[in-house]
Amino acid sequence: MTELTGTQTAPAPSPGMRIDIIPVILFAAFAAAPLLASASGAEGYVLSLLTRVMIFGLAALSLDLILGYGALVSFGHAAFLGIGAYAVGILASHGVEDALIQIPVALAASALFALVTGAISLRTKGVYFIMITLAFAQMLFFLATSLAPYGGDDGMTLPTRSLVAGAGFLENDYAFYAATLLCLTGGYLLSRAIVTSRFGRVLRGTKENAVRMEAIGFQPFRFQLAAYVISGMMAGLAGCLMANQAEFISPAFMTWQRSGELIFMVVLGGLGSLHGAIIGAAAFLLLEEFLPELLHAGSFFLNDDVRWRLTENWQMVFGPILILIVLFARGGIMGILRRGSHG
Amino acid sequence: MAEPLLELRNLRKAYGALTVTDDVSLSVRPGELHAVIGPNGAGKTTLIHQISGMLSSDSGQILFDGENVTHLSMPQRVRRGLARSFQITSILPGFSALENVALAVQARHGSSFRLFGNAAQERALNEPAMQHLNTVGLGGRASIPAGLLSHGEKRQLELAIALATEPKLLLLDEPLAGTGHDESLRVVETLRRLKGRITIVLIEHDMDAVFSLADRVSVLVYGRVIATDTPENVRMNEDVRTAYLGEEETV
Amino acid sequence: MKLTVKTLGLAAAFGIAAVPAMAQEKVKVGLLLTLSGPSAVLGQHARDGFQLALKDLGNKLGGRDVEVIVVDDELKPDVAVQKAKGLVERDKVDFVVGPIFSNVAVATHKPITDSKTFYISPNAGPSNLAGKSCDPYFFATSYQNDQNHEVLGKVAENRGYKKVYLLAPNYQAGKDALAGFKRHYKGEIVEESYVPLNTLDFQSELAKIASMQPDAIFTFMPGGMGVNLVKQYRAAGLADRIPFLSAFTVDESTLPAQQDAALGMFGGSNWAPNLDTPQNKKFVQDYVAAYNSVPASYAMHGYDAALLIDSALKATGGKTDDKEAVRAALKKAEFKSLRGDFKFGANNFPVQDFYLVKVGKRQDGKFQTEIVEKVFDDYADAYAKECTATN
Amino acid sequence: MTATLLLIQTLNGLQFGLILFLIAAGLTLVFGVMDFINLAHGVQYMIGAYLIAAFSAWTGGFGWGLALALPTALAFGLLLEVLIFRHLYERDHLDQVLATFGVILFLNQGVKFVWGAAPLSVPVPEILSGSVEIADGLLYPVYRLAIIAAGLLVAALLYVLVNYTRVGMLVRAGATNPQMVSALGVNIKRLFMIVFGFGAMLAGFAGAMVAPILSVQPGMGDNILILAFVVIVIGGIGSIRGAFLAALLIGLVDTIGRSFAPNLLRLVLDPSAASQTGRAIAPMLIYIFMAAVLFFRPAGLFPVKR
Repeated sequence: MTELTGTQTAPAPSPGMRIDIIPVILFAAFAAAPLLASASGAEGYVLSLLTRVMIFGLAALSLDLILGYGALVSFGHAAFLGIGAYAVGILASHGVEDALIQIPVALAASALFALVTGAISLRTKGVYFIMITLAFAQMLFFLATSLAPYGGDDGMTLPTRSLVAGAGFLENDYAFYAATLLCLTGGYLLSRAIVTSRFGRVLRGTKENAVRMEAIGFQPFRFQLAAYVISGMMAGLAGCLMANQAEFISPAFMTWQRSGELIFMVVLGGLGSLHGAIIGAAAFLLLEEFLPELLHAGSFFLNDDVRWRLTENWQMVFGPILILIVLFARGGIMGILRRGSHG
Repeated sequence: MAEPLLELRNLRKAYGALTVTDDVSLSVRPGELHAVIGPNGAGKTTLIHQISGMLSSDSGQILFDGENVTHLSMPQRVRRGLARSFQITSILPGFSALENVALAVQARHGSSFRLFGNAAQERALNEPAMQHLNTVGLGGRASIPAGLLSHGEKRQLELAIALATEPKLLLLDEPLAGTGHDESLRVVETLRRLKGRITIVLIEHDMDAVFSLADRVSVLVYGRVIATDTPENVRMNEDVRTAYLGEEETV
Repeated sequence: MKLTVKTLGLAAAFGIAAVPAMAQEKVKVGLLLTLSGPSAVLGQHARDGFQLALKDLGNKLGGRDVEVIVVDDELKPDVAVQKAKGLVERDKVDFVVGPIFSNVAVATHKPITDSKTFYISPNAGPSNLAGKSCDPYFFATSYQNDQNHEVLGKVAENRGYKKVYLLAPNYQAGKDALAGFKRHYKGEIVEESYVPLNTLDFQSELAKIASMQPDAIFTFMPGGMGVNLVKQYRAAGLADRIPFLSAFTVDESTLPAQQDAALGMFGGSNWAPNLDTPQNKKFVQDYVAAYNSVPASYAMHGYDAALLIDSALKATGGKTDDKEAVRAALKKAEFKSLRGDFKFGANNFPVQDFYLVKVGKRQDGKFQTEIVEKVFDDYADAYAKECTATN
Repeated sequence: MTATLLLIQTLNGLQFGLILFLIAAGLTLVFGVMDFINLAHGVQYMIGAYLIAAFSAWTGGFGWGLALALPTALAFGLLLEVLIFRHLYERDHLDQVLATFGVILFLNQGVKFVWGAAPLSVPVPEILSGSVEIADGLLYPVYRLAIIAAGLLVAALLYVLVNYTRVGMLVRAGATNPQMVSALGVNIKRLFMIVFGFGAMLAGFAGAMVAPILSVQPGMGDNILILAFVVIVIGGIGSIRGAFLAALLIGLVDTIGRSFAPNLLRLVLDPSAASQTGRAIAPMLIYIFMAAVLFFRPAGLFPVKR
């Protein structure tokens, strides 16, 4: 992990930042995808799949900000998805359907939750931090399941997508795609700015050696808490988008399994590179979506019954893929890409 | 005589029945290089931890620059001008040498909640940092990741980081430990240059270095200060000879 | 047959134009079911029932070849929404059969029916889809969720039980269940007890029941919870003393695990494997032969869903382009259901008979539910009158 | 009434806590000694339940089934250790989490592949199938008392093993200071295998014990895994004593809190509000409890490492 940080912190005296080609390709691909979508004949599906990828990318990105740069393993990050989604859903069910109100409320709620739980959680370290963040997320999950007026356990369908200043253009899948891409790009640029800023440098320093940071006069707690709040707000925004994408809210958005998946996305993509998290989210969701079919297509030589069972039990293949990635591809997908580019 | 910059009054730290520092009183004058020596297990590192705030003291007082800092945290003491280095090298291995120092400059200048602007490009941080690197003789290695520096260079870097916090007082915990002959000469040279500009408390095993650098020497044995005097007088002191120097044939 | 390759869809997703010529010749049906996780068995019953019907129909629906695409909703509503969109927009299915769970139904009905694809539920029948949010494109071959509970409430009332103890998991469906029971039961409810979802241990509840000595208990405890409750109820010696009325707690999906412990316990249903019609006998026999387990009602609903689609396509001459015609034909429900009498109410939910059923042992050593008595005749659900949108 | 109910709830809490302890003991040792986060530990519990189901059906008796299931669970644990886990000890925690999650996915689906998705059943062994009357008209199943007895027995056995044997000494030393143990010239690899295999077998034993009263189904280990993590974190990682105490506390807090929370709330709220709030709070109780413990003791009740 130290080598990773080493390669991506460009030495200061060299003028100008080395521009990484991967995020440029990534965002260009997201920008170009709608064109392909309209050619595919299943544009709604392709758009919605990619929108989902971007939403999870934003959530994973927010987690990478504290996980990859601050070594804070939050095992409760799905709670923020839930807060964002429920802010949209609850406001909508009371007739407040404008994103210009919903999103600030969602961000404020996420920030407040992050501030309170973060202040308590950051007293602990390591796996204790992992578990206490889980505990808070679980409390929120059970709270949501008991909210009978908002669907309780079953969740609740949203009547429409959010309006923007009274206009309903997000109903259009292309417009919603563009809005999501805008949020993701904004989140990425913000995160990128943060990690190279003075603040980010303190955060990264704290990750490497907290005692040293105290010895030169920093109080890690304040920086970690601020980063946790920023990260939580970004995930809350992803939650707003998720509610709009599915046009549905549910406690299932914030199960501990979902928090786990977010961590896997970040690790899968490669810690501490920001765009790695987005790539990890994409890889995870696309595998979930297409692995069953790939298995089916790839096993054409077997008889129907075996193929069927293989397809249905795709997780039996997905599991070993995760294991192999950990064992043989250190640093996740970004690790592979980096090694590739170094020959 | 000027007011002491650092004054320890009856400082004590015990782990259960084991008393590590016991009734330590010491005063460090502004501008002097004050060495603390003592055999292994005398409690030197614990004392540094207590002064820097990494460990709390069971009883006693620490006065720094006229202020009682006994109950302040480490970062708070650092901001008042009390910097330290570590016996076991403690740097940020993934950061370049320059960044290590720049971070300390940044700590001094506050405003670390700035979320925008590329910190690596800030001249206000990099220039002072580069100066400190030059002071310790690491100017040519500024862009090397700190983890890749040699052991001696890491010790020099430690020094540069400590300097960058613009301390009034520098606590150095065995800056020569584990360095080779040439490297150790370089560190000694650096310390000689700093001497007079900045008040230094030096803990060191290398007696040649101590006696050539120090203005005054305190001897710590079993957690107690048994003597504080000029190097010459300490060398002559009977108690010190029997309790400490007698064991080590180096002097 | 069975699962046809979807690489066409895959290609489409990556922007390569698919060849549509072949696809139009086949009727496409997507099965959106829970096929992984602890509840996978319910989805399997529904899928197997549907497949069995296809086999009986010669792999044709309304005379046309069939392509079936099976997808797993993982019991995650947002995943289900994505998969539903995939079925509708990418695979361009004509019908979606699913889902098992109400929360998935609530999440997915909009993307499916908005695209004017017919959505036929082999189990889930949430109250809002039967009532206020009913939808011309949403049909259920099953029931409205409350109805099975109502059966037991009616039975408790008819038998003159004075004191009943109610037990359900602490979530929406649990609350609905108890509300459903109380619709027809007017006696005293000694305790309305909610346990956390996924409770595995009912010892404390059993202690309370034993001390309160009610005339009967009513419970809704689906899946693994039901298995545990039944075994523990038997072990605590209550099974022979206090009648055990239940819904979705003892059925053919859980009986393989409950076995003897469930013997004599009651459930409510619109059907049972021993229902005495020639068609049903053959179905149960074939199902046991093919899958080595007794079909549960989910399998029957899956089977009926295939018959329903078949009947509609026969009426339209195999055409699916005229959605209105297909819809009208579906609504007529001109097929012979395994359960006998069947017709749709105004809300596209069945109007059908309901029975009290009881667990018994078959001659082959397997367990099944068996009909005790008919409780409701041509019974429509309580929400139908709130529905205005289906005609 | 309330007193007997409390008695029964205490017994239930005890039984639940002891099952949790059996799982948490292995988890805390593997974590403490090897610094290895093993999410797949819950799967070992599931495997134990499936093995007893298969073997007791095959041999026709629970005792014989258990005699076969335990060594098989042990062998299976060791197989996983050799094939996968051993290559992860040197990795950071996140890699371990990712890889062991892969194992969960594989095995959850794997048992479905082998045994089908429907829950399986294990009959309660004949001699333990009755109930005893512990108060007027209140029956308590003998089998549950047997679980409590077995749990206490294993706890006592563990206490002796950890405190009075050479391996136990090494394990304790390893939990406090792993470097020291390797410096002593101990065959670390073998120590790890022993600890891991033993932990896997304990989890398998827990799974086998609950199989007759719970349903045996895919994924049954997932939720209990989270609870086991709650237990070891409250107890202090690496501490058997902490795990024991925390497991019992969690067992009691969960069981008793669940049935008495509404009653207690009735003291401050009106009945319907109390029952509604009680229902909402009950499932959160253990998490509130954990957050509270960690708030006051950030490294658990019995921190092992300095």
